[in-house]
Amino acid sequence: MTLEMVVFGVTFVVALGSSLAMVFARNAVHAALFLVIAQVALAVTFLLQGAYFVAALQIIVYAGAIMVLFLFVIMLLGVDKRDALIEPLPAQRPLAVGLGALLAAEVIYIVFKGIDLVGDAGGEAITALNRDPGNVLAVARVLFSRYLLPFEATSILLVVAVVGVMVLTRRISDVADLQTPEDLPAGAPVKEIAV
Amino acid sequence: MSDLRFLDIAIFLPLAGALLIAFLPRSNANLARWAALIVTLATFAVSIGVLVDFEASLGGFQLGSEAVWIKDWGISYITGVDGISLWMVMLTTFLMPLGVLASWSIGERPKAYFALLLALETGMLGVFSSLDLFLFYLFWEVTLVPMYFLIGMWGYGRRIYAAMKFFLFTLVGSLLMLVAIMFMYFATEPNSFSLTDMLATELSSGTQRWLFLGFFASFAVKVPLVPFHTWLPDAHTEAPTAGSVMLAGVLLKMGAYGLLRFAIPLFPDAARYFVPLIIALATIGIVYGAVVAIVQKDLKRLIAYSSVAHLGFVVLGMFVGTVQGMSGGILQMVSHGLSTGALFMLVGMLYERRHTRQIADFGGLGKTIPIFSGIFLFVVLSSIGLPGLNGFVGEFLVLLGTFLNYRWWVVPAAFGVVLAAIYLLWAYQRVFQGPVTDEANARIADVNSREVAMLAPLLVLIVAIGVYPKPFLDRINPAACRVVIQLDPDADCSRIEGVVAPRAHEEDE
Amino acid sequence: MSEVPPGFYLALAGLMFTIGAVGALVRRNAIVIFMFVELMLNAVNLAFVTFARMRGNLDGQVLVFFVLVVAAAEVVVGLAIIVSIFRRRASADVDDVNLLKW
Amino acid sequence: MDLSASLIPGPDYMGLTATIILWPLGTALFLLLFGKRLSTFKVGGREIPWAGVIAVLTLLRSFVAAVAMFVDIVGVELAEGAVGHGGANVENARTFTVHMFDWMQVGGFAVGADFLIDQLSVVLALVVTGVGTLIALYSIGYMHHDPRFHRYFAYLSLFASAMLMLIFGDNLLVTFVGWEGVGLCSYLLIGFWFERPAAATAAKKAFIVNRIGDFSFLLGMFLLVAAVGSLKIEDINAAASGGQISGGIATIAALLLFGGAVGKSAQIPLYVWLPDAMEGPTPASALIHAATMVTAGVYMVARMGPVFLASEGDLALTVVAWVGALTALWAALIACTEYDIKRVLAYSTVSQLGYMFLANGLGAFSGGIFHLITHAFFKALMFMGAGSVMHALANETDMRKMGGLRKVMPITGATFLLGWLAISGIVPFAGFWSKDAILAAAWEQGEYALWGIGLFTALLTAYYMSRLYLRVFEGPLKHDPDVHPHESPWTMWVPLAVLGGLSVVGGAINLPWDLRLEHFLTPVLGEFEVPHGATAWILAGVALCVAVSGIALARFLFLTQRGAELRARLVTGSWLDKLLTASRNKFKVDEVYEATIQRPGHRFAMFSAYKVDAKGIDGVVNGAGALVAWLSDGVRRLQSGYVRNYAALFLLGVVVLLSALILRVGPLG
Repeated sequence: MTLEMVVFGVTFVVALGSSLAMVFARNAVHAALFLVIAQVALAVTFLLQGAYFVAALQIIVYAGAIMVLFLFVIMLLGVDKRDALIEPLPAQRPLAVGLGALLAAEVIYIVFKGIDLVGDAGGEAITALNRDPGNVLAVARVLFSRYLLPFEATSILLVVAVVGVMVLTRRISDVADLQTPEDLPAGAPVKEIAV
Repeated sequence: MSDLRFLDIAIFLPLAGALLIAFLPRSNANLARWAALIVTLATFAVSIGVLVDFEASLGGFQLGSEAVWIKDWGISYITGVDGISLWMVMLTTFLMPLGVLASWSIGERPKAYFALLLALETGMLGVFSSLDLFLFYLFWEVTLVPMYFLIGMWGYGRRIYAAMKFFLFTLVGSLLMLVAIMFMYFATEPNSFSLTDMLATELSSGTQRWLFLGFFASFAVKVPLVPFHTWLPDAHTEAPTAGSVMLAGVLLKMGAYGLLRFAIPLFPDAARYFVPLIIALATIGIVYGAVVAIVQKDLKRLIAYSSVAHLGFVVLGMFVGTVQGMSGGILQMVSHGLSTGALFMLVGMLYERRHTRQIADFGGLGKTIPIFSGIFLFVVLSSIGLPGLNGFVGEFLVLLGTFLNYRWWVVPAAFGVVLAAIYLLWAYQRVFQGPVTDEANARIADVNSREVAMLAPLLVLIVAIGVYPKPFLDRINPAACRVVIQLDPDADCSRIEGVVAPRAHEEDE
Repeated sequence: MSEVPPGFYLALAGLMFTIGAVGALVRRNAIVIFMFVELMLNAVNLAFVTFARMRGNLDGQVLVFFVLVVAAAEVVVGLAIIVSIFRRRASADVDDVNLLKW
Repeated sequence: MDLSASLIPGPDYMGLTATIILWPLGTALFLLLFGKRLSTFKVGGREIPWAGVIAVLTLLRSFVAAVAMFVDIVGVELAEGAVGHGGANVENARTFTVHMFDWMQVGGFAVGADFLIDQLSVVLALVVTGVGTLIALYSIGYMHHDPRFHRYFAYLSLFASAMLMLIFGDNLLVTFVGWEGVGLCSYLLIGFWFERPAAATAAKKAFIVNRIGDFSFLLGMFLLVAAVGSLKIEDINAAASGGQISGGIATIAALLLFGGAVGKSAQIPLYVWLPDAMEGPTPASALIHAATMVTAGVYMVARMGPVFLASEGDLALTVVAWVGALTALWAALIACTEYDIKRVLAYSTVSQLGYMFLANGLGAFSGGIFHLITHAFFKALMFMGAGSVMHALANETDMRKMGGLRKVMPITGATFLLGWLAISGIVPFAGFWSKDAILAAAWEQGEYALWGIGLFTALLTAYYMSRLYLRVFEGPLKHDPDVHPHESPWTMWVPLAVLGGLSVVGGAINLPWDLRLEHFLTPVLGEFEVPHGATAWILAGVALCVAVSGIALARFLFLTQRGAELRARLVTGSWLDKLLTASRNKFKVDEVYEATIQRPGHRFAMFSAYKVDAKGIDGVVNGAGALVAWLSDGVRRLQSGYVRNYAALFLLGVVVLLSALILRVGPLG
C-alpha cells in the first residue's frame, strides 16, 4: 500500500462520487460544480501517470475556461433553478440505466480481460521522458512534428467554431435592419432568416 | 454500301439534339419544338441510310461498329443490325417525329420535355443495336429514366402513381437481368460482355434455366406478359400522348426483342424448356387482355389492354418454333407499333379537344367529326386484323406458325381475333356512333392539317404492310430463321412442318 | 514509479464514461446534458493518458490535447445553439425541441 | 399470268382482272377522299349527283370486263369442244391464274396476290357486277336525299371490289381478304345511319358474328396449310380429290371452312345478324344481304367441293345438307309471322341460303350456284321493291299499315309480282327451276327426309311470300293518311324492270342445251345426278302443287272475308297461337344467346378486369407496396423527435457493437 495507491483510491472515490452527484444534482449550477470536482480528480490521475502538461491543461482549460463558460451560460439564461425530475419519455430511464449497466459491465470486462493485448511498458518510459527532455518539451516535439497537420487543422476548426457561434447568436433585429420589406423592390420575396 | 456509319450516327444524333435543346434559351418554346422535330427527322433520314445500306442477302449483323470501351472489364462498344433489329430501329426513328408532332401543344417546360424525348430515342435505338450486353443494359436503363419523367411530369391524373409503378416494375425485372448478365460475364472466358463471346459460352442446362428466368423477368415485364402487365394500363393511360405512343410503339417491343435477341440465343436449352410456359402465358395474355379490354371505361386503358393482347401474339409467334411464327411475330411488332401508335395519337387528339378519355363522355362523334372518325375506324380495323391492312399479316403468320407446331393453342389464340373485334368495335360504337348526347361533343373540331400530317404516314404504312409486306418479310425471314434454329436446331425454315408431317406428330405427343 | 495497475485507471475511465452516458440520457436540461458529454470526453482523456503510459510514448497525451480542442469548439457551438433555442422558446429542455420527426 | 393453256389468243386477263377488281376500289378511294366536293347535274328535272354516276359507271365497266372474260372463256370452250359432253372432261377446264405480286412468303409458306379465272368465278362476277350496277343505279334515286350520299357509293364500290376479290381469289387467303372485306362493307353499310343506336348495334353484331365464322375459317386454312402445304385452291382441291388428305383431316377442314360459311351466309346457329342487318339502307340490303355477300359461303363451299367430298363417310356434306335444310325451315317459320317487310325478306334470304347449302350438301354444287344466281335476281328485285315501297311510304316497313299499293305503284307492284312468283316456285319463273333442281337432287340421292323438309319449306315460302305480296300490293289501298304514295323515279324502276325480266327468264340459263349452266360449271364443280323421265316430271309437279297451295292458302287468309274471320277466331293459347307467338318472337334465339353467351361473357370480363386485374394482380403489387409502407410506418415511430431517444438508441448501438466485438473475438486474455 503505497502513497500512490492511497492517492488513487481517494481520487477514484472522489471522481466517481462527484460524477454520480452530477446525475442527481437538480440544480444546473451544482452539477457544474460537481463536474469541476470530477475534472480536478481526473487531473490528479493524469499527474499520477506522469502527464503533467495535460494535467495542467485539464485544470486550466477545462476546470477553468470551459466550466466558466458553462456557468456563464447558465447564469445568462437563468436556468439555475431546480430542474424537474419528472421523466416524460416512458422507458427512457430504465433503458438508460440498463444500457449503462451493460456498457459498464462490458467495458470492465474488456479492460480486465483484454488489457494484456495492449502490453504494458510500465511507467518507466514516461518517467524517462519526463526527466529528459521534460514533459512539456516532449509533448511539444510530438505535437509539432508528427501531429503538425492535425494541429493546424484544429486551428481551422476553432475559427469555424468561432464564426459559427457568431452566426448562431446574432439577433434577428440585426438582420432585419438590413433587410426590411420596405427596402425591397415590390414583389420580391422577403427572405426568411433562420436563427 | 456507304462508308458512313449511319447506324451509330442515328443512335447518338438524338442525344446530341437533346443536349442542344438543353442549351436553347428557355424563353422560346417554339425553338425547342422545331429543334426536336428537325433532329428526329434527321435521325429518320439517317436511318433510311441504314435501310438502304442493309443487304438483305447477308446473314448476321451488319452496318455496325466495334470498339473497345473499357478494356479491363471486357466492355466494348459493339453495334449492328440484322433483319429484326433493322425494323425495330426503323420503327423507332419513324414514330419519333410523329411523337414530337403529337406533343406540339405541350406547354409546360417544353425544353425539358423534348430533351427527354430525344434522350429516350437514343436509349431505344441503342437497345435495338447493341451487341454488347453491358452496352445493352446501359441503354435499356437509359430508356427508363426519360420515360419516368415523361409520365411523372407531363402525364395526367394519377401520373405519379403510374410513373412509380412503371419504374418499379421495370426496375425489378431489369435488376434480375443484371444479375444474370453479371453471371454470364464471369462465366465467359475471358470475361467479356460481348454477345458473340457469351454465345460461345457453354452452360449446363440447370444454370441456363436460372439465367433465362433472370432475363425473362426483365423482358416479360416489358412486353408485358400476363400477369406482369398491370403497370402498362396505368402507364399508358397517364402518360402524355407521345409517351403512350413511344411506350406502346417501341418500349414494349424492347421486351420482345430482348427475348429473341438475348434470351433465346444465349440459353437455347432453357428456352426450349420454358416454351410451354411461355406459350401458355402468351395465349392467356391474348385472351385475357382482350377480355379485360372489353369492359374498360377509359379509351386509353382499353387500348393499353389491347396492347397486352397484341404483344401476346408477338411472344406466341416467337416461341412456337416455326419461322412463320417468328417472322409473323416480328412483323406484328412493327404493325402494332404503327396501329397502336396511331390509336394513341387519335385518343390524344380527342383528349385535347374534350379533356376526357372516358368512353361514356363521348357519343355520336361520327356526325360531328366525320374525317376523324373515319381515320379512327381505319386504324381500329388495322388493329383488329382486317386482311389487307397491316395487323392481319402478322397475326395470320403467327397463328399459322403456332398451328404448325401446337395445333390446340391456336384455338384460344385465334379467338383473340374475335374478341378484338368485340372490344374495339364496341368502343367505336360508343364513341362515334349513336346520337350526339353531349353538347360539348357537338362543338369539337375535325382534324387539322398538323394532325393529318402526322397521321398520314401511319395510314400509308398500315396499308403498305398489309398489301405488300414482302420488303419487310424478305429482310426479316433470314434473321428469324436463325433464331428459330437456335431455339430448335431441327427446324427447317424452307419446309412447312405440319400436323400431317411425322415430326410434328411426335412433338404433339 | 507506478504501482497502480493501468487497468484500474481504465476501469475508472470506463465507469465515468458510463455515468456520463447515463446522465446525458436521463437529464433534460440541455446544458446539463452538455456537461455529461464533457464528462465522457474527460473519461476518454483519462483512457488516452493511461494508454500513453502503457505504450510508453506521448501520442496519447497529444490526443488529449486534440480532444480538448474539439471539446472547446463543441461547447462553444453547442452553448450558442442552446442560447438561440432559449431565445425562441425560453426553455433549455431538449424535449421541447421535437418537431423534427416522422 | 398463265395463258399457255389457252389455244386461242385470249384477252389480257391481267388487265381485265385489274379492271374488274381495282377500278371499284379506286372509285371507293376517290369517293371517300373527294366525294364530298362532287357536284350534281340535272337530267329531266332531277338532280343527279356525280358520285353516284361515277360508281354506276365503274361497276358497269367491271361488268363489261366480266362479260369480255366470259365471252372469251365460252369461246375457248366452244373451240375445244369441251361443252356438250357432259363436261366430264375435267382436264379441259379453262382456268387462268393471274399473278399480281407476291404477298406473303415466309419459309416454305408462300401466297401471292393471285386471281383465278375460271367458269365459276366468271359467272359469279357477272352476277355481282351486273346486279351491283343495277343496284347502284337504283341507289341514286333511293339515297338521293342522304347527306352522306358519296360515302354510300364509296362503300358500295368498296364492297364490289371486295366481293370480286373473294370470288376471284386463287388461294384461300386472297379469298379471305375479300371475305373480311365484304364483312367490313357490310358493317359500314348496316351502320350507315349510325346515329340510330339500333343501326350501330346491328352493324357491330354483324361484324362480330361474322368474325366468329371467320375464326373457324382461319382454323380451316391453317389445317389445310398443314395438310397440303399450300393455300392455293387448285392445290388443295387436287390434294383432296387425289386422296392426299386423310378423310378425318378433310372432314375437320371442311367443317371448319363451313363454319366460316355459316357465319357469312347466316346459317344456324349464326344467322341472327342478318335480320338485324336490315337497319342498313335497303339497296345495300339488296346487294349485300340478299344477292351477293351472303352467298359467299355457298360459293366457297362449292369452290372447295373436293375437300368436302373427301370427308370420311360424307360426314361434312351431311352436316352441310342438314344445316342448310334446317336453316331453310327455321327461317321460313319465322318469316311466316314477321310484319316488317324487310325482315320477312331477310328471313326469306336465310331460308333460301339454306336451300343452297342443302344443294351443296347433296354434292349438287352447280345446283347451289344455280339457285344462288336466280335468287340474286329475284331477291334483289324484291328488296328493291320493298325499298321502293318504303320510299313511297316515308320509310314505313310494317306491312299491317300497307295494302293495295299496286294501284299507286304499278311498276313496283308488277315487278314485285314477278319476284314473288319466282321465289314461290311457279313455272316458268327462275326460282322454280333452281329449287326444283335441288329438291330433285335430294330425291335422287334417297335423302327423302331432306326432300321432305325442302318441300315443306317450299310450301312455307310460297305462303309467307304471298302473305307479303298480297298484304302490301293487293286488296284495298291502305296507308297512313299523311303520306302520299307515288311511283319511284326512273333510276329506281329501271333496275326493277331489268331484274323482273331476269326473274322471269333467269331459269333459262339452265334449260337443257349445250351451254347450260350446269355443264358450263362442270369442269369446276363436277356434276350431280338428277332424276330422269317420269320421276322428274312428277317431282316438278309436286313442287308446283305445293307452291300453288301455299299461295292459295295465303290468298284465302289475307284476301278473303272468310280468311280474315278465320284469323280473327284464332284462340289465344291454342297450340297454333303458341306456335305463332313463338315464331313472332323469333323463337327467342337472340335472348338465349344473350343469356348464355353475352351476359356471362360480360360478367367474366368484369370479373377479370375489376377483380383479377384490379384486386388480384394489382392487389399483389400494391400489397407489396403497402407492406413496405406498413413496415415504414412502424419503423418511423423510432423517429420520435426526442433527442434523448436518439441518444438512447445510439447507446444501444454502442452496447450492441461492443457485445458483437466481445462475442466475435471470443473470451479475451
